[in-house]
Amino acid sequence: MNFDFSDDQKMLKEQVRKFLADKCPMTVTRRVLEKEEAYAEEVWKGLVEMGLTGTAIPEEFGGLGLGALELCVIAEELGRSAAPVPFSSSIYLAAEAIKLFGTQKQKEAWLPKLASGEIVGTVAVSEGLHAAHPRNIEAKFAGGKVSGVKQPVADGAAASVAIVAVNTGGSGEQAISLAIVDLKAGGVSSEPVRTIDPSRQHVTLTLKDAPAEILGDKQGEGWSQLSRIMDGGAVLFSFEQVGGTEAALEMARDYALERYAFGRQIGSYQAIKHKLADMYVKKELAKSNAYYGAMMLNDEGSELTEAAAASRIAGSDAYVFAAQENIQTHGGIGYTWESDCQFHYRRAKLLALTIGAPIQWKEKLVSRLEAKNAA
Amino acid sequence: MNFDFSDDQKMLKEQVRKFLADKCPMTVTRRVLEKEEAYAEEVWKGLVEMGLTGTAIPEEFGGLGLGALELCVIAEELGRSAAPVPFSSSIYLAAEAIKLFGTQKQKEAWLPKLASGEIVGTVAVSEGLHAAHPRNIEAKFAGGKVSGVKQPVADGAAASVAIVAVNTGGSGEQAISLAIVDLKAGGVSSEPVRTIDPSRQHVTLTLKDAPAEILGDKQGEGWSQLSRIMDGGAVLFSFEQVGGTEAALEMARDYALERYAFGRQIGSYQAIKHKLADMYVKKELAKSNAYYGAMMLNDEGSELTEAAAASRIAGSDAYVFAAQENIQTHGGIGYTWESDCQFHYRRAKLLALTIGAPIQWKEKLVSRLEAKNAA
Amino acid sequence: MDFNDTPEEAAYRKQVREWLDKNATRKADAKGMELPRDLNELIAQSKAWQAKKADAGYACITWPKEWGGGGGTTIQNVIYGQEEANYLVPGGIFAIGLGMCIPTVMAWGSEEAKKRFVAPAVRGDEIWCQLFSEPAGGSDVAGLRTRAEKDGDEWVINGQKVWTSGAHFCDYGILLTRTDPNVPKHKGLTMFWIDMKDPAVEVRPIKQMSGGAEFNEVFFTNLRVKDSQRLGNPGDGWKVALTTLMNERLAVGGSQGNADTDDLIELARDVTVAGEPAIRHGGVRERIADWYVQAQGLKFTKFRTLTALSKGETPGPESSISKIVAAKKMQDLGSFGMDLQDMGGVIRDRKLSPADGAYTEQWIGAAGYRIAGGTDEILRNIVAERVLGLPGDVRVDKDLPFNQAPKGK
Amino acid sequence: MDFNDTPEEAAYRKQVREWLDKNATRKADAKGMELPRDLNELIAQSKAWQAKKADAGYACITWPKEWGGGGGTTIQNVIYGQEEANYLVPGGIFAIGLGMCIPTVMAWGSEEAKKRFVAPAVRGDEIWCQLFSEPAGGSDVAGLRTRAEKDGDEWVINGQKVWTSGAHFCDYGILLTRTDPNVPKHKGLTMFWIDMKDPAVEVRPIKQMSGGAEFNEVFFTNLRVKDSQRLGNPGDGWKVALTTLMNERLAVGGSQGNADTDDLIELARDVTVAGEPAIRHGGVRERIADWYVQAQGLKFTKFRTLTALSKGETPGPESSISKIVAAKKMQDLGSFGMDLQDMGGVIRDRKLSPADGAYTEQWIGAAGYRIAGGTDEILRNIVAERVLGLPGDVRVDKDLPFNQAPKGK
Repeated sequence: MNFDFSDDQKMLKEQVRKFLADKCPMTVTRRVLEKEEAYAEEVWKGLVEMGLTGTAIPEEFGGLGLGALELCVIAEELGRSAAPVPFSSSIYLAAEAIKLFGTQKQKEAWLPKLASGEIVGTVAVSEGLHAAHPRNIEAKFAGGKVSGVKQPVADGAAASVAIVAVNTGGSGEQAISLAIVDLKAGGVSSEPVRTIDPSRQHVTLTLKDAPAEILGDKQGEGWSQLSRIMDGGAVLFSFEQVGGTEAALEMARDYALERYAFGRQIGSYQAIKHKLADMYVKKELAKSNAYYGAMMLNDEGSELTEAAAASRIAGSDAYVFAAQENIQTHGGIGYTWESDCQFHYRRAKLLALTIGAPIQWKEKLVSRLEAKNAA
Repeated sequence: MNFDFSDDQKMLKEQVRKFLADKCPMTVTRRVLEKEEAYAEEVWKGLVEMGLTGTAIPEEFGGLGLGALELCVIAEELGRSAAPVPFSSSIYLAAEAIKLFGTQKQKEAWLPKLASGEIVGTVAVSEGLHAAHPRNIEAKFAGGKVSGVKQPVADGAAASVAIVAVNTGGSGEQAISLAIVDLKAGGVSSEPVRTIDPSRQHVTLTLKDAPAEILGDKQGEGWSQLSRIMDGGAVLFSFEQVGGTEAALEMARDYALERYAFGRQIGSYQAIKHKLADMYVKKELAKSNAYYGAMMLNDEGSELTEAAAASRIAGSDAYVFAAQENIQTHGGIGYTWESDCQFHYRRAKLLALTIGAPIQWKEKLVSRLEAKNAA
Repeated sequence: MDFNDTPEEAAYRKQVREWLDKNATRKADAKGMELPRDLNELIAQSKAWQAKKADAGYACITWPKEWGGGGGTTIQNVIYGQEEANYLVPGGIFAIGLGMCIPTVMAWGSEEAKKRFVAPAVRGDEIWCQLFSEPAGGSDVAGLRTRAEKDGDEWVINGQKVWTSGAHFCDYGILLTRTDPNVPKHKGLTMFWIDMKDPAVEVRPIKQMSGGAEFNEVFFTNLRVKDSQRLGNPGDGWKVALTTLMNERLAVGGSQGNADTDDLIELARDVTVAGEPAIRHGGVRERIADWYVQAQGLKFTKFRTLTALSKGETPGPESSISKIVAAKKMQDLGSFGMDLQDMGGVIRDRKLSPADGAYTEQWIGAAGYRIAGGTDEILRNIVAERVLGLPGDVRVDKDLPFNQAPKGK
Repeated sequence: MDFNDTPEEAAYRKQVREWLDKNATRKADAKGMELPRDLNELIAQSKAWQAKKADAGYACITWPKEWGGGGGTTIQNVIYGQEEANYLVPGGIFAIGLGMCIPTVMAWGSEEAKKRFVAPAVRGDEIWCQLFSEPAGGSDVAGLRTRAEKDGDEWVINGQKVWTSGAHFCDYGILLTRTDPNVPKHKGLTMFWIDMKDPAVEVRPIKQMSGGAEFNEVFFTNLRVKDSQRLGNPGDGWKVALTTLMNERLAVGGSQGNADTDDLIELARDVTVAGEPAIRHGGVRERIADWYVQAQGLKFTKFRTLTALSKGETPGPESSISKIVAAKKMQDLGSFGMDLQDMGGVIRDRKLSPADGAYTEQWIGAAGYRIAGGTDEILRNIVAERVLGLPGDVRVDKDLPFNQAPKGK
């Protein structure tokens, strides 16, 4: 039994943690949010200099050739500091998509630049308020060009390349393909869209005959590709959620120890104690599920989809709850603009929605469980 | 605004309460449960002598000709004492069914005997573990005879007459009719079935060519009749649930005041205080919904179905929660056979299931809300 | 059981409705009209409307006529409120003054003070705020630290209040101070009325997480008040404050956010779960049912309270449950409405989001609503103690002098 | 990351499996076989099996060989447990004795006592029970009232214990008593070992709500024990008891009831909601997902603990969450399984109900499981205090002599 990260992975985690504690305190998140910056450039640069963007990209494409486990420990720390950087869009999603499904030529074209942090990538699926589903994707690809409107797209303004879900004709899942769109090549306009968490910039991406090519060789495989990309994303985001949960729980605990009411620490009241115990319980369940997700992702295991869904469900539940009850623990002060509580409240909900809401993932999970149960 | 019971109704409630406090303490419920009596005969006799069985039955059929509101206040008190009597089967369901849908002749035949308490009636719908639905009713009626197995049937051994849901051919809801079966007329056998609450006897009713007639004039109306009967039942049972919730909450509160741990009353710990506050909140929501249900039932109002469903959902939630957390408040002693906590735990779940589980009623409610919303 | 008025109530309602029809515009007929967004304009309109109400006997309906009130009953007050809610009229800025401050002045002020302040407040000429909460206080209101020190016939006040609603436009306020730190905390407090326009009073708005700023911090730097501005005896401030807090109207708890189950049904028809209409998803339907049942429960609990009022009875403690249920429902329903929009749920833009952005706004707002005017936890304590008779929390500071009680930072 | 054994672990597992194959029947091959229902037969079988294990070094694997143990590691103990779970063997009746009582004797008993008791207990020749809980105690174990009074070289014991598991078949027990009521409660306790067959000890079974009776009340009427039966000094009983309680193995929390999400999927395929297969109902599916995620979370939390053990580390406090989650899940899942059967859900008959009646039984059993060995509330306190470092509850009885502390009836 070795259900833990290796010493090397833990050391990497510690490095990232130190860097972020130093360079990315909540004042940075606040600055990005208040000034509506695209992202914290100096933090991004630091992460790039540490080589983190290349972590899981093969050496032949300029990366470090490490695996998913290394990405997981980085994700946990990015989550802990609610870092305002395009790491998830560019690395968990875009780079992974090209690595998994791109042709050799596509990999050569994009992975080195993503690995080096020279450019940022993203994935564009959603078209408004309808959940991702073959039926809900109207962006069209034909004759090497994409037209359609994607909204919201995380880091869409910063990105130079996007993996875009498109309809290439046909029925059901077979209608969907993924296209690589060079966002600097014309036919692309982007307009910022206001979200609940302005520390992570989102845009509406309008594509009008934007030059594009299909990811990989064949059309019609986009839906299953997307599903696999999202499974990986779910695991990685769940580590961000675990990190965020820990940070919110720590804030709540520190405040509960320091704040007095009626002559004693508010942390001595059972209403607060049990609230924080519940946060802890949810956090541990999320962490354990995330670990299994990490193992399945790293091994490309047969239970990846179930493990990813479980990670996402538990992670979303833990972080949303912890962020919410952290404000409640703080009382009035926690609801002010001055308080850092808001950053977790915003980020927790953003993470819970950004690659699909838990209710959708529960459907995905139970469909798998049904199939196994029938077998 | 007069959203309350009248003084007369409150006086009736007080009388019933006094009688039950005196004649039907928990020792009686315990006796019936432990000795597996069909019901507490002396309590039933007392209720009959007070004329309560005839409350809502018209005077021309030997009743008092009062309305649903009077039944509601009686129900609340029966619920408070977890009374082991067949009142609900006989009066809320069987008598109401005949009163609402029976022919003049059927009313004359059965209502006076039900009003006088000379006989007990019941309703038999369920056929095992499948929820009531036209598709799930296989008992057949043809040529004046019914065959089929109904399970579980509350008070089936004590009853002399049953309203039985049967299939009379045709499709969908039109296939269902309600039959009046004289349980003493042959073709009927009943075998006790063990339930979670042996203080309310249930049986498996096996009908083999049992003589029967259709309730009312016409076949094929059973499903809508049953729906109306269950709406009324839902409101009346919700008053039992409110009464039961109050009793469980009182037990928990008394114990929390009397029991000490670590030198102080356990009721001074927030974990207990907030638990009891939650019981109270659920109880008040249930009570307010039940009041509206009572008004709609009494006035045969256009929102009866919504109000009945809301009463049932809130009542089930309140009583199941209060009964469960009453045990938790008592700790180990609450889980012993000697403790009276068990009677509420059993009864709460029984009431929540007996005319259909909340999940089914939520479907009924939302279907109505959808229709209104579309209108 | 019915929802009908008694004949007297019906007559009063008719009279109210006629007066309102003459003097205001029904919301149903007010298409496109709205109340001014500019604060000064809003205050001006509010004052004009309040004066009109006072002239007609509809301001402070339950107060005696000699104080400028309507000399009416509680149920008449409720009826007026129900009817007025159908009209586009400004309201709210006088609620704290007339609901809490002036009753305190009436109970504890000198005759001069009453004569000076009550009538102008009823007419809306002067607006009042309540200055109790402090940064260190929170749920523990009596733990306040703002000092008032006697200096001849005056008191010198230094300290800070927080969460003062409307402080930036109020004329007067009632201020709770600590005048003796050497006795247990509830015993060393004294109440004053103060002039909010005094230069020694500085008001700074508090920006909330939502972006709004309805509340303020208020700083006192050597504010001098006369001893005649005292309300009640020195050291009796907590007793005086209880008068104020008792008058804190049960009205709170109304807000359940803007989106409710009807909106949710509409949204669920439009969006999908696993590719199928969300309205067909059993989990969505269960939530709609549960929240509908909660909303109905709150509505009919209010009707039970109104019935008691209508009969001249004092309502029971039922209404204390309202905010416990409503605030959490507001947060959860908002959050779930966002979930149904999936990735699109992160958008915060009234023009792009369903129900005019209501889900998102109430998800954000509820995080504050669950705290304001009594946290979920304090309200449960209140239900447990006042309704169920359970013991209070252990109070370690009960008998300690205030300056020796543990306070943290 | 992997679930594989280290080479050493794999070798040990192989050896264990071979031994078990030789000496017991795999559950998979045990169709129709079951353990005896008769208590005496079960005890006889249990003793025989325990002796066999002891001979092979598989009883008390982590204890030194000189005490009859296996001289092995914690992870070997875990591996043995994992493997044994696949075989139809009796277990459980020695758990409290070997898990809690004998470790206490080993830590605090005299050399004679250790020599006399440890080896026979390891071999299963003698069975032990733990006598701490009292009717007045509950979560407040140290609030016990059973008195022991010194009389020459003996102590005379009077009082009552409750919830004593296995008292009706045990040979010996460790008994916590109050020897000084004039000092604060934790300071006046003393521990003894006692002979359960003494006529001054009366055992009465407690019938539970479920109908079962695994626990007992135990009454002491002038039970005389020698001073040499004392474990630890007079007044040190609480310190001694902590040794026992620390040994209360994290093993608890395993039971989540018999029915789990796989059963629920099967049931949901069979029954209907609103006439459609329940498995198509989104709310049913969400519950399946949530409970699956909880079960996985608990399983992998255990794996994290095992990994720490495997590396020779002391596991962190993760495992404390197990029972908090498992007990409530057991109750809710049971209850919901009953709901899915609709009216038929009231039936309590293994022959008629799905999953062999498991939903109903676990709904009933969980009401006790949420209390036994630490209520939900106490466990949350433990997490808050020991894991998160929050302050303990205010202890009003901390410094009071026991006989002056408030106790109620």
